[in-house]
Amino acid sequence: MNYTLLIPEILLTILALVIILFGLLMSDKDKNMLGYLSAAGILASIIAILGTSGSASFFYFYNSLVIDPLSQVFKLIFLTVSLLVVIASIGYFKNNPHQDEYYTLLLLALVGMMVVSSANDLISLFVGFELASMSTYVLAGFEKKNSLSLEAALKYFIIGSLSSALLLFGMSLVYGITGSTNIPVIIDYFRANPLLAASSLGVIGIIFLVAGFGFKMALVPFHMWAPDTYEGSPTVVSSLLAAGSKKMGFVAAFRLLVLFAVAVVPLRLDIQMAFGVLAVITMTYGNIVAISQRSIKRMLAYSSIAQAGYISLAFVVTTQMSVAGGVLLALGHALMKGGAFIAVAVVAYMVLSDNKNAKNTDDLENFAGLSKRAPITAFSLLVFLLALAGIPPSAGFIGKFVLFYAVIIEAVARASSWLLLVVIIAILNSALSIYYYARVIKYMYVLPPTGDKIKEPTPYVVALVLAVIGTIGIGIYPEPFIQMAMNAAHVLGV
Amino acid sequence: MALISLMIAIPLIGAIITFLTRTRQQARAIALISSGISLIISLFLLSRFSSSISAPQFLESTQWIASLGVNLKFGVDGIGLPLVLLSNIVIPLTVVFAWGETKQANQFYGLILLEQVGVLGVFTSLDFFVFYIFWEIVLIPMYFLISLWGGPRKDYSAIKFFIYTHVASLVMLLAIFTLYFMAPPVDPFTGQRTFDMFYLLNSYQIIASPILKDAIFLALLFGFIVKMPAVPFHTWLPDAHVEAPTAGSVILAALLLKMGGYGLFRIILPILPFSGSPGKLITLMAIIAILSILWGTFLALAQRDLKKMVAYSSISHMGYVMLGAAALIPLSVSGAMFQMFSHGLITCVLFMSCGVIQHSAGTRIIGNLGGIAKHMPKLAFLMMAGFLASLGLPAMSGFVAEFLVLVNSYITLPTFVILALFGIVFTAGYHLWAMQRAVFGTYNEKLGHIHDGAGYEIAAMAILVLLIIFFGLNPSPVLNMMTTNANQLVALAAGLKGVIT
Amino acid sequence: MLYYYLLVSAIIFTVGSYGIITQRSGIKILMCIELLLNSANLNLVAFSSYNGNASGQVFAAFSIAIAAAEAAIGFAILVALFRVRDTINLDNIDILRW
Amino acid sequence: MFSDYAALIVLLPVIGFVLTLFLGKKLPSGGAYIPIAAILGSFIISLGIFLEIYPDKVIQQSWNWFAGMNLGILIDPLAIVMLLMVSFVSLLIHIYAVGYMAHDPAKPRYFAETSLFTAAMLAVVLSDNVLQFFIAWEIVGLCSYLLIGFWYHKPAAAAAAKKAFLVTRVGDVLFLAGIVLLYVNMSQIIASHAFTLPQGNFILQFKSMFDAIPQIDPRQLTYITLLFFGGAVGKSGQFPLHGWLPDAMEGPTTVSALIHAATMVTAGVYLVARTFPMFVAAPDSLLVVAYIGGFTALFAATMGIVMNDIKRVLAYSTVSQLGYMMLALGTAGIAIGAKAVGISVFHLISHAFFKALLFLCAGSVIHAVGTNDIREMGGLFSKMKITAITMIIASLSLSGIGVPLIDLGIPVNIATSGFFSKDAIIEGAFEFGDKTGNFIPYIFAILAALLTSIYIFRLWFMTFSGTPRSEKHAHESPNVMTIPLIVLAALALLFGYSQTGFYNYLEKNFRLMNVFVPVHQEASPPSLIITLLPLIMGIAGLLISYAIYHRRMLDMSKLVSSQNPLYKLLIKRYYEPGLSADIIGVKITHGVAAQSGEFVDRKIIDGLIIDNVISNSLIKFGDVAKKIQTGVVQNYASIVLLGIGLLVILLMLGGA
Repeated sequence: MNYTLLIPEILLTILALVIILFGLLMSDKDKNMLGYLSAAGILASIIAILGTSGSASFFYFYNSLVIDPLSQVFKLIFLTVSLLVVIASIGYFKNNPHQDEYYTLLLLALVGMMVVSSANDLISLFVGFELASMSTYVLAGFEKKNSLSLEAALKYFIIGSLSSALLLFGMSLVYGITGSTNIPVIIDYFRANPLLAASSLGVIGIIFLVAGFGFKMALVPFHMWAPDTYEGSPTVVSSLLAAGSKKMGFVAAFRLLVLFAVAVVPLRLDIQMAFGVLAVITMTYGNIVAISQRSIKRMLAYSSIAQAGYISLAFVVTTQMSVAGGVLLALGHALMKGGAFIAVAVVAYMVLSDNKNAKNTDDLENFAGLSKRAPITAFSLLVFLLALAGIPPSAGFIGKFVLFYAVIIEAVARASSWLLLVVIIAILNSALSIYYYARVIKYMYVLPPTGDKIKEPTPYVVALVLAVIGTIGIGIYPEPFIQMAMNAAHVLGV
Repeated sequence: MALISLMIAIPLIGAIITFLTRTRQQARAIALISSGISLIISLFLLSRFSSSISAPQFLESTQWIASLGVNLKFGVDGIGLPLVLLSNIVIPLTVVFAWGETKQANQFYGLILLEQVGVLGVFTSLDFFVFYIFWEIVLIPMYFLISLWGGPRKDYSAIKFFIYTHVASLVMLLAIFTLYFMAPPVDPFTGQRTFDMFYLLNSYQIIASPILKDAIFLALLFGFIVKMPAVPFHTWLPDAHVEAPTAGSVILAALLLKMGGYGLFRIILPILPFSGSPGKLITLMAIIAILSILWGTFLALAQRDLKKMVAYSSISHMGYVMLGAAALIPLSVSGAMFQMFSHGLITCVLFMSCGVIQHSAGTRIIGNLGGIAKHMPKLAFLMMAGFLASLGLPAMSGFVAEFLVLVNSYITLPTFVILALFGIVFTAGYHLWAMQRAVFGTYNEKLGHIHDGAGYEIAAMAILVLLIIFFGLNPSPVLNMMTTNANQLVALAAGLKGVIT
Repeated sequence: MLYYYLLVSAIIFTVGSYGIITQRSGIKILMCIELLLNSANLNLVAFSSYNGNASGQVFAAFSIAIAAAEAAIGFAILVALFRVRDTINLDNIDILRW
Repeated sequence: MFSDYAALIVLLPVIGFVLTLFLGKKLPSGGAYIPIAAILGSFIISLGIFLEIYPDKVIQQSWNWFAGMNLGILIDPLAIVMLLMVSFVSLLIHIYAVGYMAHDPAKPRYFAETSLFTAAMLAVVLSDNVLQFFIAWEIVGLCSYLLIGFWYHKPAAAAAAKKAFLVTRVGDVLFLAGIVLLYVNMSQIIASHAFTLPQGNFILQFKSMFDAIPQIDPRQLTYITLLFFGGAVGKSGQFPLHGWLPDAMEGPTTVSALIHAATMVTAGVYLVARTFPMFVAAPDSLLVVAYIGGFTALFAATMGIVMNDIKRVLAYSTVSQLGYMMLALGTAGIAIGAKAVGISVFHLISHAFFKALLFLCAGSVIHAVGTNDIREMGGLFSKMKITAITMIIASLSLSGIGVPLIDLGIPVNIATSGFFSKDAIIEGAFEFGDKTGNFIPYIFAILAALLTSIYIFRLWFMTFSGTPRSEKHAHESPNVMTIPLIVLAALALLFGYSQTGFYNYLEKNFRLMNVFVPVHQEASPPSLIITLLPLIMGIAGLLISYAIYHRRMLDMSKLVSSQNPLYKLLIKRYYEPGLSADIIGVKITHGVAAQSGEFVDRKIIDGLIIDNVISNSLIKFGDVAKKIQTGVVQNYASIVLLGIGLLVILLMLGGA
């Protein structure tokens, strides 16, 4: 067997272990280099993955892992987000004595996500899921003296565990019906026995899977943890959660639910309809509640929920186009949202450097006159927010463009008025979201600054600039990314 | 030679450099130079343009997003070139007018240049995807111009402008999607589709379902009439204008509104004859047009803020564009196109006048002004010229346009033309009322000592007034460009005779 | 036979769910989550036996290990929280809301 | 050779306008000599052309303009007499203005604007197509607006300027509608090949219009002509759009003389005369013209009797005389055909001379005493002899007084030009009555003649006779002002003798363009009493005024009081200003229409729908919806489980 395709995972796992070992030996000050080490490892993995692009699928470990375009795209998303987060963390956790643990956990979470994106078996899926979840539980509560961070971690943990249990329960039912944990086998079985899939046991199994993935995706009503956790966690971790681990839910759902919807004809419409309802509620709820937020992190959390609603449109029509759109928007969202949280981290840094004991560092007021105080951050955040609102040319626009297109052509092709309704609601939502993004922009650019200009720390600037380049770059030259997303969607046979 | 992309790229580069400059002297110089180069290029295009060809000229096409069939395709024809010219005239003059801007000057001029990029892109792109992108890009600099340099209610107005027009563009996007999907693939073997504008517009005819056709039509129309804006989707405009800085208002009224009108000719009219129920749709357009004309007029009468009055007059004037388009007579269509060009010039003068008055007297409320001609004779003279042009005085460009629209639209839409004529008296009414109250009469001593507009302001306005008179006396150069395309649009609708009631 | 296993599993699941909704103590809620996980494990094992292959049991073994790790993390978070807030009554841990 | 330079007739004053506007400040007398020279040039060219084309040539020049429209020059007998009159009167008034405006600091603006006005008026006259006619017509209106509001710092002047523009605008819109209707009809008959436009001809040329008359539906023709007449009503201050003209007296007196007496206001009459073949083909319209004209003649004269402002009296007189010209076109057009144009235009020109003279005299008086109110004048005869004498000549001319020696068998009358021109009109009206049995227009005309004589001599006596009623030290005006007075007085006396030649020349007008306008045989000459009645009326008026205002034989104080409802009605000008400005302008348009629109926009579209229903409700909904997020983690779990329950219901029910 040729394991070269697994080099990124192996490399990162070893790196994680090496870092924790180094941490035992190093002085607190030397630990600052661990961030660079992690970044180097992630960069190497990105290069390794880019080097292996192709449309073939490779199976490993008794078909429990698969390397295919879908997995590679999502791995790229995870790696990119992690890279941004790690670079920002170099600044965020500078001189923190527990950096070794932080980077280890981060890398392990990354490996977990990558495993999920490659999972071809319920067991590997679950294990990857849990690896990522548990690492992030700890990361969310990483500031162990900070009660908000801990509260965030606790809520994340409880709802996360509940969802894991639901997921496991759902998996057990699926296994019970099909007698296998291997995803292709399961799908084939359902295709052959659609009535079994449509039995109440099968449906309940699916619903539990939806709930389990929905938790990660932060779909309403499984989203409840997300605002609290994003708000309370260390900002770089929020960035990882919102931009990275959320996509884990999507890749798993793509692998399992999209295939399921495609395979099981009698249930297809119901699943699509159910996701239609979820998507509409999610985006509307996310956008409307985001309007009344004063905390930017919380606002970004709700915006993240709304974006999840858009991405879920991929499940509403389950065509190649829609999945590709979902993948593209997931990619775009990773950059935009990751970047946005990092920008918030810069603001927190700025506020804390004004006043050590400042609370609510992400309050809207702190963004007043940001364009004067931290121009690069302000401009980056401007780009991210506009991209999130779907203004071209940006990754957010391309993703939404393909997604909305996928839905509208299905609506036209099927002459389906409810699909049309879904897409119109999505569009109105998209316009509505401008309202709260623009408010932040107003604070940054229109209102007078409340302090002096600061020197923006280099790691943050590097991370922000990378994210901006990515966000606009995808908007200006989307062709390879669309190809990638189309290939990824093609894997699902849609 | 990719002249058109060069024409769009130069202001973009200029904008980036402008953003990076440190002093306002550098910023405005670069802004003027780069917008001026763009103007020179468009004049060169004009000199090489053949007005007897209806197809786009100076075509250039570069593949952009192969998988979606998106090409960076640019070209100008008789619909686009006059507006390109207008944009390139208005933007440098706006820079000149705003020569004295001191507040964050580099950003100010940079945003103006970005507007130029956006509108030029809209008027030249022949690919729906690219068109849409430019269409959206225009919003952002305008949002900033309003919210950074705007008046007291700038937040409300800026966001209202942004969301309102964004919703409209998204609805338009839906229709573009549908067209894209319903058009047969350009390459039947690979299933490759294309966003090519003409290809998609031609494919509109082969859509089978009349309901779907009408739905596409209405969605596109909605996108454009919000931008124009037409009643009842117009309320964002007065708010935006009242709060926007003068340069913003000028660009908004002179160029952004024209995007909606441009859409009517570029997109709506070519598909109108093939829609499901063209007769009803034409009636609908005519009703919207006449509503806008009269509504704009009467609301302008009710305004006490000079700038708001001018904003409503824009609504009224853009109604003529719609009316001429809906009438589908060759000269009514060219008249409507000419109305866009002419209104672009006239409205600049009006908003610049408001700006100078606001700047000098500190208020734009008509009742608080009075007799300012005494201290601002140059402004009063140019403002008078602008107002007279706006109320349709012959020998000014507005008259030519409105005359062509009214005379020719009567052939197919007599009732609507009679109603429009009815509005003309009131149009004169509010213009003269405002002049009498604000500019003439006894000087209101409460205003204290006011001074005339600065030299650069007066110069910008004077150039515009000269252009207005020039095109009023000699409309042929611009009109001839439009005629070929107008004839072609009407020829498409030849089958509609008798459908129109 | 499978029916009874599933019934028991369903009961355990219901009890766990009910507990999560109603309990206030963090510890109890952790226990309820364990109940949920174990109801799923029971399912897996029962189905494994019913289907006549071992993957369900393997899965259950994995999940038991994971549950243990999860519990450890959960308790760790609760302990840390208790140090800062002096309570693990979840009703009082609601600073982050709205 | 002069005809090659026909375009210069218009262009010279335009150049004068530009030069004066920009250079006037630096030149002596505000640059007045530039327009004077320019207009002199126009006059000389016009004269040259007249000599060139008399008696039976027509000049036509035409250039393509845009969209099938053209710019062009048409100089036929009708146009050339107007050109001569306009350029000559304008020239005289410009010369007069050098003295009259000598102390005004804004002289350059004044001379620039009057120069532009002259250019536009000349352009109206020599237009060969109706579009150019309309454009020039509108610019004439613009200049009128600018010049009425010349002293813009006076609120009354600014308001009067606005009113003038708006009221004439109503007429202009009707005119424009007429053009629209005409254009549509023309293009339809061209499209249906019922009419072919010859090569080199354009759709809106007068020639094309006249040629197409037989093909146009008569009913449409009636509409078109009525709409054209609507334009004429506005411009010439005919009832019901007459209200602006008296108000327009807020402008400098020279402006009133030039624009609101001699030239611009006659443009309406000229329009009807210019398109006379169309009116003849639509006799219903001609009837309307006759009635409106006749009624206006009388109606305006009634107000003329009571006004105390010297210029207002003259303004109402102008309205009334314009009514006569319209009456002539209407009645004589029906009764005797093509000659009507001659009759009307002859009066137009003689009126131009004597009315300009009246205004200039009034200006001279105002210049001397510094007030407009005739109640504060009196006894000026001895101090201002030239003015007084020229004015009495003009008054005699206006009231049509002369010695009708022809009726006594002597070959030459000794009479003022007004005698000739007005007599012809009243005779035409009688002819009309004789032929149709409808004597109403005639009665209007004859009564108006009486009133005309009363008010003009009242004016003269109040001003020049008796004793001074104010302390003002008056003196005769300088030569630059009195010489134009003398020239005009000479014309007012002598122009009438050209009557026969004039009629013959103008009768050919349309024939020269190959347009047929029927010429009806005149009925047998009316009885002597009818012929002399206008003169009798004029003399009667003179005597009445002499009795009342010179000899003071009657005490007018009872009549002239606000207790007298008739007097009140007249002095309030039939309540027209209140009606047009307050009720139509302020109350209905601004108060009801505009405010209700504003209400809908602000309160309903914006306030109710956008702000409340959409914006506020979303924000409120967001505030409520976020409360779900209680912060208590058990609630979160409950909602997760609830969500699962909902999904089960959704899928199970849907799946079943």
